[in-house]
Amino acid sequence: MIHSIFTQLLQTLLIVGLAPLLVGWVNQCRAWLQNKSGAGVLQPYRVLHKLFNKDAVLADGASPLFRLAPYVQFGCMALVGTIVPVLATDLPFAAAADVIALVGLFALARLFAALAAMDVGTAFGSMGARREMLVACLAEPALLMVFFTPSLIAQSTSLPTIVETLAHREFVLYPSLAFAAIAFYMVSLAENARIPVDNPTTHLELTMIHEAMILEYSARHLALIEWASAIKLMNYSVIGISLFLPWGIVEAEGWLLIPVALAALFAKLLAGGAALALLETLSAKMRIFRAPEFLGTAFLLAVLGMLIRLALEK
Amino acid sequence: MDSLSAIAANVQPLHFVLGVMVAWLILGGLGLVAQHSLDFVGHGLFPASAVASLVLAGAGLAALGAPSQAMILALGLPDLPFHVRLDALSAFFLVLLGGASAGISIYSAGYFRQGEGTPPGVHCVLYQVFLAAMAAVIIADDAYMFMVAWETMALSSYFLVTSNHKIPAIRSAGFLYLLLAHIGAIGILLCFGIMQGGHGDYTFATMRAAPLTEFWASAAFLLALFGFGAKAGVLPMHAWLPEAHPAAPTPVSALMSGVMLKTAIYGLLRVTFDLLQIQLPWWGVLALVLGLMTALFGVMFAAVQTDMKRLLAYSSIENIGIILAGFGLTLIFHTYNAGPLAALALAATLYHCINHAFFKSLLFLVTGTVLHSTNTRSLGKLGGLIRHMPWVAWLGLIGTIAIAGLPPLNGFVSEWLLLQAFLATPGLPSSYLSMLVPVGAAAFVLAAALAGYVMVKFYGVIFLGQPREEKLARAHDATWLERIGLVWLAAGCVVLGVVPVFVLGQLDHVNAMLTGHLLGQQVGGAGWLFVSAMAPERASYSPLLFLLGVLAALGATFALVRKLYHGRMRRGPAWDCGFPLQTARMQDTAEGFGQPIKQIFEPVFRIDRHMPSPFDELPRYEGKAEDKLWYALYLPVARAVEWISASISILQSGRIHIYLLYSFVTLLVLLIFVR
Amino acid sequence: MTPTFAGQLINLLAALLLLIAFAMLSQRRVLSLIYLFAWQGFVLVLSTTLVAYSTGQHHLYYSAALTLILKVFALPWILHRLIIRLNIKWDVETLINIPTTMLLGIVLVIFAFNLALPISQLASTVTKNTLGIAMACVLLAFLMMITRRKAVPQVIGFLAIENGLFFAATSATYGMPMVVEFGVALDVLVGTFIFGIFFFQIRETFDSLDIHHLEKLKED
Amino acid sequence: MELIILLGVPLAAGLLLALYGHKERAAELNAVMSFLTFVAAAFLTARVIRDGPMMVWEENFFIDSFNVFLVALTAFVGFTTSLFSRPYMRNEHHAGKLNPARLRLYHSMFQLFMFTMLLALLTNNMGILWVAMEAATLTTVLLVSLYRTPASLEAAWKYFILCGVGIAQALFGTILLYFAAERVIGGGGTSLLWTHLNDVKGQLEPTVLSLAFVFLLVGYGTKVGLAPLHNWLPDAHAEGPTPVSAVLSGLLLNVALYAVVRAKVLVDGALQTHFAGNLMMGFGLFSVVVGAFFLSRQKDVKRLFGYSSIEHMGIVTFAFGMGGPIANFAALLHMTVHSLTKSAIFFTVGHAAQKTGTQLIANIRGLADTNPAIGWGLMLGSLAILGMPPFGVFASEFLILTTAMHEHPWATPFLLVSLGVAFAAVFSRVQEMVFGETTAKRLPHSPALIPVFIHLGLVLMLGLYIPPYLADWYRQAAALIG
Repeated sequence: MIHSIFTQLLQTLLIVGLAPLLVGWVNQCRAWLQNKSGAGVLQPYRVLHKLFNKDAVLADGASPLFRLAPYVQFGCMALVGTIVPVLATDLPFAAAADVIALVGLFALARLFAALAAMDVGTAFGSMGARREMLVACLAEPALLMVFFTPSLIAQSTSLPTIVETLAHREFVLYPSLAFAAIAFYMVSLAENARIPVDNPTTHLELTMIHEAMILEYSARHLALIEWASAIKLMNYSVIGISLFLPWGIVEAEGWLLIPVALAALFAKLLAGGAALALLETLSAKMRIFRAPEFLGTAFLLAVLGMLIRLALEK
Repeated sequence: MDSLSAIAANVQPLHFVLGVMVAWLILGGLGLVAQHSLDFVGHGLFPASAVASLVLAGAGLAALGAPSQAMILALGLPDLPFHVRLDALSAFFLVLLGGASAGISIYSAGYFRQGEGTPPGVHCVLYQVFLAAMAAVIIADDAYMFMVAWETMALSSYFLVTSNHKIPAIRSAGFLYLLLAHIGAIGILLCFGIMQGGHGDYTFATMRAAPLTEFWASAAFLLALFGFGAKAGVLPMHAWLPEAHPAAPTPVSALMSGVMLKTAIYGLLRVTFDLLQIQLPWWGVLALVLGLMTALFGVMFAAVQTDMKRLLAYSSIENIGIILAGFGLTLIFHTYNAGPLAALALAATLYHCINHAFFKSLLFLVTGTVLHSTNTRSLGKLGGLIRHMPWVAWLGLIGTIAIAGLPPLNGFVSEWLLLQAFLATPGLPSSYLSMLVPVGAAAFVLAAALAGYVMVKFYGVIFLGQPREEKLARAHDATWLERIGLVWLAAGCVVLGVVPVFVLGQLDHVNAMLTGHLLGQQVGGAGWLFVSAMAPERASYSPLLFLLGVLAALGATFALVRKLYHGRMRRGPAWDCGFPLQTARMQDTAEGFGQPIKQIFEPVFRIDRHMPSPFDELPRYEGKAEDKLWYALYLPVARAVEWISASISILQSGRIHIYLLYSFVTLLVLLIFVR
Repeated sequence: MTPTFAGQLINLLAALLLLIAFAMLSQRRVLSLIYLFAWQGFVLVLSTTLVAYSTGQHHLYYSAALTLILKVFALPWILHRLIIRLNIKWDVETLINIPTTMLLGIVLVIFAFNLALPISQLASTVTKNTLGIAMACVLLAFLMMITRRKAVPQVIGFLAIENGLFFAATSATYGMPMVVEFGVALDVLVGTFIFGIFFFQIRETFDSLDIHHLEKLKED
Repeated sequence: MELIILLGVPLAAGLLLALYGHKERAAELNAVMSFLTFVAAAFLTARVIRDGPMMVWEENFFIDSFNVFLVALTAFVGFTTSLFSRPYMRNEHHAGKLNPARLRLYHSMFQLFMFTMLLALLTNNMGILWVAMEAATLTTVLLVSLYRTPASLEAAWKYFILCGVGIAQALFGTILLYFAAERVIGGGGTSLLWTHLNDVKGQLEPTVLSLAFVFLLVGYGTKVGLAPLHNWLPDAHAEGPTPVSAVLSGLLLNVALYAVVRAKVLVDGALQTHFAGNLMMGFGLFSVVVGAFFLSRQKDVKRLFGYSSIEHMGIVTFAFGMGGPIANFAALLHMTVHSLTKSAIFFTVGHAAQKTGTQLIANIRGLADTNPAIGWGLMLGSLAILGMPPFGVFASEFLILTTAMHEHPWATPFLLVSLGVAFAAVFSRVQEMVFGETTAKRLPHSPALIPVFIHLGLVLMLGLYIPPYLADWYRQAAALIG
């Protein structure tokens, strides 16, 4: 019991706390790959600190919803962080939501983001909101289909069970999971506003998706949003890890194994971040109306994975 | 409500139900007496009717657990008096009716204004008859009473829809509505004709007993699907729905969309699971496919609408599609003897019924208030209302989150359960189904995700941003009676969303009755806090914890930010990347929101574009998305009828010799026939 | 068994009746049409009295008398007066040319005979074979109504049908009950009067008795 | 006793009004006489309910549960129609469409028509039945041509010729019937009495009877308005005065069908097959389809409802054709509610036409605004006739459709399509006439709409509750028809 509560707290803090670090690491890697020196892995923390200290400037028309939204986003992302098994699978809070609920949680955060973006009533804000929702409503089905494949394997949609099945039953190779993994990778690129769907570092409003939504935000609100998106990236990474390379996650009472799990986690995150940076360096952002095709492909792959699961791995 | 149910438990709930129906009719009569006194009708009759609705809901709750009760009324055909029966299924739908109509009635108390179409008293009588007729449909226990109640329901709602009959568009909408309703009713009638014993006994009891061959059972099912589908707005009998809902006064649209559509689902369940002795798998597949198609169709068209009530109407089509899909899934599981799964799917279906009743009514009423304070239904003329009508806006937000199927509100629970049911299909013996149904799940998820898109458009364009017209600044908030109604429905959304285990516990009575299986431990296994599908370790979800978690995280963040840093804040003009002159017209419009959907799902629509030429004085682009089915199905049928009647009119050529010739030839033919 | 002499006579008259029916079908002039109609009535009277005499059905004498008054004198006289009053000079125009009409008529006769055959086997009366002829007369008159374009010939056709029916009644069944006979006679009489009224009205409204004026009411 | 009044009053009234029909109070006299007739009919009905079928005047008149309810119905509708026609005809007179002579003709012919109807219903003699039907034709021909407009003349002429010829065929059928009967019963007056025929129907010669039935069906069927013998019906309904259209639809068609059914009983008894039934089902179904599709082309409101009568007579004939207790019950019920509803509709339509000065649907608009009574009467009546509950028409159509679905499923697609088409056709027009902006004007004599709402009230009652004695009555009749 204590163990589970401890792990719960530990991993929550870990995810919330280390999220900016992951972003920093990715940016740093990208800088290196582009032969730049880079601002260092801690840069995101500095940015957040600076933003928190600033005075908030609110657009005249902004309604309370506008101020509420950042907290909701942050809260949702933090909540996700408490559900995904990162170090150990016996999380007391994990029972509160399964993968479907996770998707719902992401959607909730997104809904508030989009509404807030429309709240001030600027051209770019509403445009960004629309694009975000468009991408999302195509990514969401793909994401759920991705989740279905392991769920079918584990006969369950709750992450701990899935992890236990994949990591601690006898080892089996699941070709279906390969499809699911690729699809998941594409979806998470789209969901986290990364290249090739969106460019987090762009300054051209007309090409923005996520950035366009938060143009009106400043100071602590902006900080919360940035942090929330960082946690989102973190969350997606750990979800991917727990679904597709769950080895190292502790099953039950095992104080000693926690450090091992930690080490494994760090290793995986470093690798994943580097891979992400590499991909972002190699590929270019695509036009907005190519995004549906991109996500359609992801959807197709996910469904294929599921069918393979149903047809071959009976 | 509990105290009410406690009282109702002592006496027979059925008596309460009949009493409520009578009360409604009396209230209607009073309305007819004092036709034009808005005050009496508004502040006297409608609240009373709302109270009656509460009593009805209480009686329904009480009857859910109780054994079924039957009565025979002194009305009807000589050999066929009206039979009424109150079992778990009817009780559930009575709760739905009572719960939703309570909010709508109290809202209507503040809604109806002088000088809008027919006088308030007439509104009142039609409204109350409409309510009573729906209740009668639900408790009817013989085909005759069912049909009478069914058509009375259609008729009263038709008159409500056309209450502002000076406008031709409204007249044609009402006509289309009543026509499809009537044709559907004939289909239902024929379905009963198949199931009746053949010796003038139309009670449901004998129909349950009557054994049918597979062929006739299928015929009956198809007729029922056709008839009830026409009422529910299932493809391709949906055409009336997006016309009639916007035409009607808002509380009526809410009642029609929230409750009346469900009576069709009730009928479908009643006929398929209760009256028919055998069910076949392919029925389920048919219903599933139809449902998913309807859902996708509805949501895609909702995405391209620019009239807020039309948008909601199409979204109703989508939700009906989801419900129908759940029904089909239930049927599939049931026919493959996967009892528990059938129970799960059925619970999801019913759950979505009641959820839709609440959030769709809520949203329709919200549009009603907006309509009253702005006099426009077009999304292109709204915006920024959250500042002038905060009550409506914030309550509307609840409805938006609920209908978008997001946790922790009620929309998510039913969709979650349905997805769980979808995930269980690989267990089916038929390999085809076990592979195809999960793909159906994909379609379902796509529909749900698009619903989120639609609702962001709906809420954002109406309530957020800058007002697109000057007059919007004068928009006033809901009156206190309207607020009560809105709050009631919103509260319903929250409660249904947060304590699913209790709701499912109640639904179990219906499961037991229709599928013969209880969910019981499957959903309640992990304690009252967690709802779980099949087994806790399989999947579990706790909306309450969820809600608390979000709130806690939210509160903690807020507190921490305030504690560690500061709360300083000042206002300034919107930045918008320093873009100098920005007007409200630069915001994204409803059309703008529809455009990408049009582009991605082009084949679904029939789009006629009007492109500006380079030499236009006032260049304007216009792209109207229309219903392909209207052109592919309805117009051809109309033309066919036209053609036949044109060609048949040769019979009446006006020449007496020809007439005599008919008579002569008829005679000769018959004489030959006799030989 | 061979029919009695009276029976043979009646059969002869029946044949005569059929002949007159054909004559009417082929007749072009309206006046002679009326005369033919009167003759038909007269033959009817003869046959009726014959039947009455040979079978001793006394009430048939009444109906014979009735027929004599009504169909031999009254109706032709009325029609004749009408023709004079409306000074109709024209000949009868037919829709189908006469020979074709005759051919159709012959086909009808054959059909009627075949139809009546099984029935006349059952008949116990001396005049059993006449039923077919009666039916033939009815059908021929019907055909005449269809093929004639003017109002008056149509009415005459109508009355000829009545004659055929009457013949059927007397010959095949020795006459209907008296009360019915009277009723029928009354109706025919009134009917003819009304026809007369109509002729005048149609005449004064369309100043012609051509029926193609009466083809306005139709579905278009 | 009642019988004497029942038949005597209309006859006397007919003769009386032939002399004084143009006087100021003639309309009232007309109404009073009709009322007396109705009272007599009511007493007769009560008596028959009390002590069963009865024979009067050496069996020349026979009243059983089948015809007595039609007698009551006829007398009742006749009475209400006379009430309606009082202001209606005054308005016509006021509008200069009628001179006193015509008014006289109208009143006397109306009463004589009632007389012939009642005679046809009450008589036990198939021959007298024929005579009465023919007489009914003659009287109504004069009524239809009352306005002496070219159109009304044409309508009356067609009506006269077609029904005359049809009726003649019915006479041939009657002769054949007699021919068959006298071989069993022997000649003389009694062998055309329906009761006697009914007693010996088992022994009647099948071939002759089947021939006879063909002639009777074609003959009386012409007056019922069965397609393709229906052509006179829409013209006569459209061109005659509205009260006449009301009684034509409400009464004449019923009585003609009554004759057919009487004949069917005998034929069924003789043939022991479903021959007659099949014929009637065929004609009925064809009439339903034809009527329904004609409906969707109408521009004239009275024509419209004329065709609707064809459709409904088709339904009733179909039901009688199916036979069996339920179908017959439903058919009788449908006869009742149809004549009540249709006459009510014609009342409203008549006043609407007077108010707007036209029968063209396109020019009648917004009745609900200026005259709510007329507008809503028309709306409710049309909904009732279209088979919308809780009106009685729905009750009968419910029974007919379900029975058809159970016994002759092949017929139901036609019924489904026809009812749908009919609904679309009629309701789209009625809606436009009742709703929308108005075109009506004031009238010198205020319309009498009590009859409308009495009728609709009765129809509504029959939809929700059929009094037990009425039900027994229908049941006996249904059993009698077999």
